[in-house]
Amino acid sequence: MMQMPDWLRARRGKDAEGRDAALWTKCPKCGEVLYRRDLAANAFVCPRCAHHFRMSAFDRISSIVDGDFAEIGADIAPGDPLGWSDKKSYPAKLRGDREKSGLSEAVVCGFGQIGGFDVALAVMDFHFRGGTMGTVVGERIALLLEEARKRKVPCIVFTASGGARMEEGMLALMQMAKTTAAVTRFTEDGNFFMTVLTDPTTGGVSASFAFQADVIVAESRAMIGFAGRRVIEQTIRQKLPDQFQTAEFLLEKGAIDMVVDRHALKDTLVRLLEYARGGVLRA
Amino acid sequence: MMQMPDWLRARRGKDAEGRDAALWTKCPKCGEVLYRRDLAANAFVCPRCAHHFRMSAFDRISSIVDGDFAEIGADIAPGDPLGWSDKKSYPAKLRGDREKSGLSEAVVCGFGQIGGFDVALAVMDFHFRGGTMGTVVGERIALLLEEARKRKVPCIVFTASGGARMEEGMLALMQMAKTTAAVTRFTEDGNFFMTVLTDPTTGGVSASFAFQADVIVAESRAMIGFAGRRVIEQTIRQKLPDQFQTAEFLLEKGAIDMVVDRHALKDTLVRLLEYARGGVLRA
Amino acid sequence: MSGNLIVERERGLLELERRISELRAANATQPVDMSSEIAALEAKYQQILHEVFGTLSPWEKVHMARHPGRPTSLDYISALERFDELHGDRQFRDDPAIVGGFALMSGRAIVTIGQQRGRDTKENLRRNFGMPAPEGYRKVRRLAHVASRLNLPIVTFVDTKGADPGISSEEHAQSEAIAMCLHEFSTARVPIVATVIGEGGSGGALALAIADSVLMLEHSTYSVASPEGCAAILWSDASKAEEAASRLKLTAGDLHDFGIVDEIVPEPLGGAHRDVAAVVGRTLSAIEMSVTRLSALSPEELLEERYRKYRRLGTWHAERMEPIGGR
Amino acid sequence: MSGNLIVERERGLLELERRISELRAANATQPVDMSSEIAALEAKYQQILHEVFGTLSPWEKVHMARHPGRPTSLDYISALERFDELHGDRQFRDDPAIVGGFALMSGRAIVTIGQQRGRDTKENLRRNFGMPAPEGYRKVRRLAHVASRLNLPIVTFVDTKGADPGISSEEHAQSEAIAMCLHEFSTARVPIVATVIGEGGSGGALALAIADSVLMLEHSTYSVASPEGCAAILWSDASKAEEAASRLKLTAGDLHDFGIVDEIVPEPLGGAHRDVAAVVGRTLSAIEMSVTRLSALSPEELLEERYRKYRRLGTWHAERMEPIGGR
Ligand SMILES: [Zn+2]
Ligand SMILES: [Zn+2]
Repeated sequence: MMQMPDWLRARRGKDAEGRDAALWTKCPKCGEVLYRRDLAANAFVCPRCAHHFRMSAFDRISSIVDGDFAEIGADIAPGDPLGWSDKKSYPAKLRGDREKSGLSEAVVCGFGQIGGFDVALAVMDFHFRGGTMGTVVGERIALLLEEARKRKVPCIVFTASGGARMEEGMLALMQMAKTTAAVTRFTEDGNFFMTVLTDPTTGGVSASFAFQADVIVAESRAMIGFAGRRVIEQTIRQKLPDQFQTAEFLLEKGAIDMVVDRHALKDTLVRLLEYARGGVLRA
Repeated sequence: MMQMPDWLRARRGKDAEGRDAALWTKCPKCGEVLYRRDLAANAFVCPRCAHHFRMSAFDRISSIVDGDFAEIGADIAPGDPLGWSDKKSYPAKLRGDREKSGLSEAVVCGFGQIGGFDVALAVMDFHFRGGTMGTVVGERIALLLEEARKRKVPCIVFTASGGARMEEGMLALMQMAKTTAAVTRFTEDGNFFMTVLTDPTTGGVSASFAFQADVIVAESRAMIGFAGRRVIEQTIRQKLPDQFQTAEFLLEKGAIDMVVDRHALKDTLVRLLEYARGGVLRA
Repeated sequence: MSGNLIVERERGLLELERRISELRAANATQPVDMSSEIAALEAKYQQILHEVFGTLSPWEKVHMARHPGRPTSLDYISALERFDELHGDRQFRDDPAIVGGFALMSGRAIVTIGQQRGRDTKENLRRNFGMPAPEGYRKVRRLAHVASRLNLPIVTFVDTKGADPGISSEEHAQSEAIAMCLHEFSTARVPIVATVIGEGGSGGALALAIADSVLMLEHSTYSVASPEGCAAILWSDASKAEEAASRLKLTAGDLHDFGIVDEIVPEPLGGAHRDVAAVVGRTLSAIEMSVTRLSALSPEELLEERYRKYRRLGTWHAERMEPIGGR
Repeated sequence: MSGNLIVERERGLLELERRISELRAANATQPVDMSSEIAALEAKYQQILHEVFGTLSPWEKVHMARHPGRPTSLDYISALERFDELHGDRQFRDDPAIVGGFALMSGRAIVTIGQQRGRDTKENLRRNFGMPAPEGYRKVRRLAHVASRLNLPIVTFVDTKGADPGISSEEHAQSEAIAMCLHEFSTARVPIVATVIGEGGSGGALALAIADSVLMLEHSTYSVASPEGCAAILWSDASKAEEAASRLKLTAGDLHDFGIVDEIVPEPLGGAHRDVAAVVGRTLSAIEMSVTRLSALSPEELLEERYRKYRRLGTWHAERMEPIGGR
């Protein structure tokens, strides 16, 4: 187990510097130009319009986990089962994303504490191949659930995904089966499973573990759905309303338990973990 | 166990003669005047428009059961917990219905064979207090399910009910809880539970055991719903379409497994029992 | 809500209340001492209160149970130590006529679920007057299932005229939705405490009330059908609702006698809305005692006792069937 | 369905077929013997058939899998010894894009479920081109659950472009519906045999295909996304579908190599629709052999093997992460 700052420094490597170079960011929703350090200090929420920027797995983990974080599955690295190549080869794409994001794959898994509760945590990151699920994502999440099952600790998965990863073909689709089976074993033993759906959560990830949780939390304004917006618009040949597939829309449609503003997220998770434990243990 | 003809003669008593006195019946749907014996020979289905007349429990049992039928719970007789009286006292109403229908209560329960399969069978009869569920209906059905659970035989319930019986107040409503609990124990042991919804099935019966079955069959054109047609029309202040709450409507709405014409009913039940047993046992 | 008997009677008392408080205000600023007049008026007020509310007929209780100011599920739930609402049936819609979620009760985690009517017209429209649709009952079932999975007690609040009787509710299989609630509560391996806080109408109320311990507020009602519905069904005349109310045995006392209700929570003279905080506190204490007692039982004991309790309910006698003896 | 490559190629052959049968008819009634001409034409026909259909590219297989005459789920199901259809999700709607129910297979009771596309335009509209809505997947889950309860093997037929991507499907939680199918098939304590008979598209296909034994017809396809969808996602250009098809490894042979498909059912030259009875018979025999073999296993063995099978799938390697060594 490493201390969070060490762990972060170690895993991010040179990327952290690279990204900090971009000092200013424009809010895609309200257009406000934001100083990146201010944005980070505000949990990547636009101070003007409350737009929730997509967070990196590292930022997410350090914003949620109390202190230490013990990563598992970091050594599971992607293969190239289809020998895929289009403009670039699949391995080249992976290398590129790795350099850009500082991530080894689209999910970071491990154990830590949240508000004093031991948890198994998986955090997907949209900055790596659009958070798509290939073998490594499935493998790491299955491994995490198996280990959490042994340790009998609750598991929380933060989703952010464009769906299954095309470049791994059917082996990517099979990760839906793999993760589902692992969730099933985990929950059938009486363990608590929670997902936090962040922007965006679609396709193979939404149609597997994302919607199998005891409690499904979504971040404000996150886009969540099975089919992508473009696909639906092409099918029905008309524009969809803005709020379609937002977290708030899904709440009204009964698909999720709650929509939470990012600033309130950690407290909410702690309360939910407290309930799942049976309440507040008092002296 | 009595032979069916003996059993029928014994239980129907003098009523059978009384009812046979009405030689002619007019079809409420197409207006055709039908000779009662012809109607009975056609399973109480109008030969002209296929309207399914409501069947008595006796006629139903003799049309479905192979030969013998061993009634249980016949000695469970209604009390008058509320000391109810309006135009007539509740006991007087019960006596009246008993004489008119030849039934001791709104359900007949027992064991017999259908196509060679041992089954527990409950048949509700709309001619006794509109098939309403009071203590005796709940008690007999619970008893049947408990006994079927011991014997590990499938159970089929034919429903026909206007709902809970007002004259027994909350004790009638509690029969929903009683029958539900009995169904639950029966099915959790891995036994097969099937309901046949006949005209009409509403209220407390539809909202308890009727919709808890592994397979739900409905007779053609039977009216099935939670709220009565009149209540809904008063609520929405407009007339409902004719097909609303029919078996066919429910099939389209996904609420039931199949709609069966009465002539095909016994064969269908035998096939379903065969599946539940695991198939056709061959030499 | 006009036409509520209790609200109408309260109008007379309101006039008296107004006069008393005017006198009090005057007494505080004016030199003339009117204490004795005030005391006399207060005595009169109490006398009238007793006359008007001392004994309530079943029909009066029906109106009391429907009083617009009567505390609703959320009044109880928001008085808990903490509440986090969970939404939706995961399939179709979040039904605002049902509220539910995790809560803490003196440090103990529970799952609480209630029917929620509106506290004004706008909210009533949004919450469909507390009449749940199938989606609402499917939310109930889901939350009860979560409670079962996490081994948390279930605390329900019953307050509904009945399940929604509309077209889309029939189209979405209201019967199935309620039946599956009954199924879930019959099989939940955790303590269940249900409290009838207002009107408990028919199967739509029972869907939240199969419980190890059933509490009922003194002036609440719980009946097989609404008095209006009963009168319409039996006599095709909804105006005979008062007669139906008196016949149906729908008061807490009646239901306690039948063994359907385990405990009656007393209300202040004039009804729960006259001292919401006290009633809510008393009710939550009674619920907590039940939860604590039931939590000592194993899941097997809970299920067995729950089964026996409902198995027993009803009145019948053994009778030899005459015709069958003929053989 | 115009624009189907296979249908277009068959046009040329149809002309030849017509000429052969005309000659045959003439030969039967006329004194001149044309047997040798007929034989020559038939040889030519076979030769063209081999040239045209002898080896199919992935893209050609995509079109073969979508051939309007290709046998659908109901062609297989209705060839079973007996079938009784069960309907509905018990909640909202009976989705015609899913057919399912009890059936007998050589005397053994099974539950069979399949995606059903239409065999003509009218039926296609009714069945939404075989793209199930959430209600359809909820029917699947319900039927799988019934099979589990009654200890009956589950036999599925996969034939869908994918789950319906419409507005109401999103509103009714398509994701949840599919996820719960995956859950049900992961936990079903009975043998499951899935057969990809046409197009197996994405999660909407997988929802019926978590199985102990996965069969696939020789010219069927099964892919993470439709080639058009994949091209649109990766290159924003659906016209590159052919390229996507060749990259995606969506043929039965590819998937057998990956360990995703256990058995390939051969098709006649030119595709399954050229001899439906033979293909259906062969497929059902293969399914039955799988069911028989799996029925010898205990539920625990089935679940364990099923878990391991999916747990294994994928390609990865162990790699020391560089930065983490820095400490
Ligand atoms: Zn902004
Ligand atoms: Zn007729």
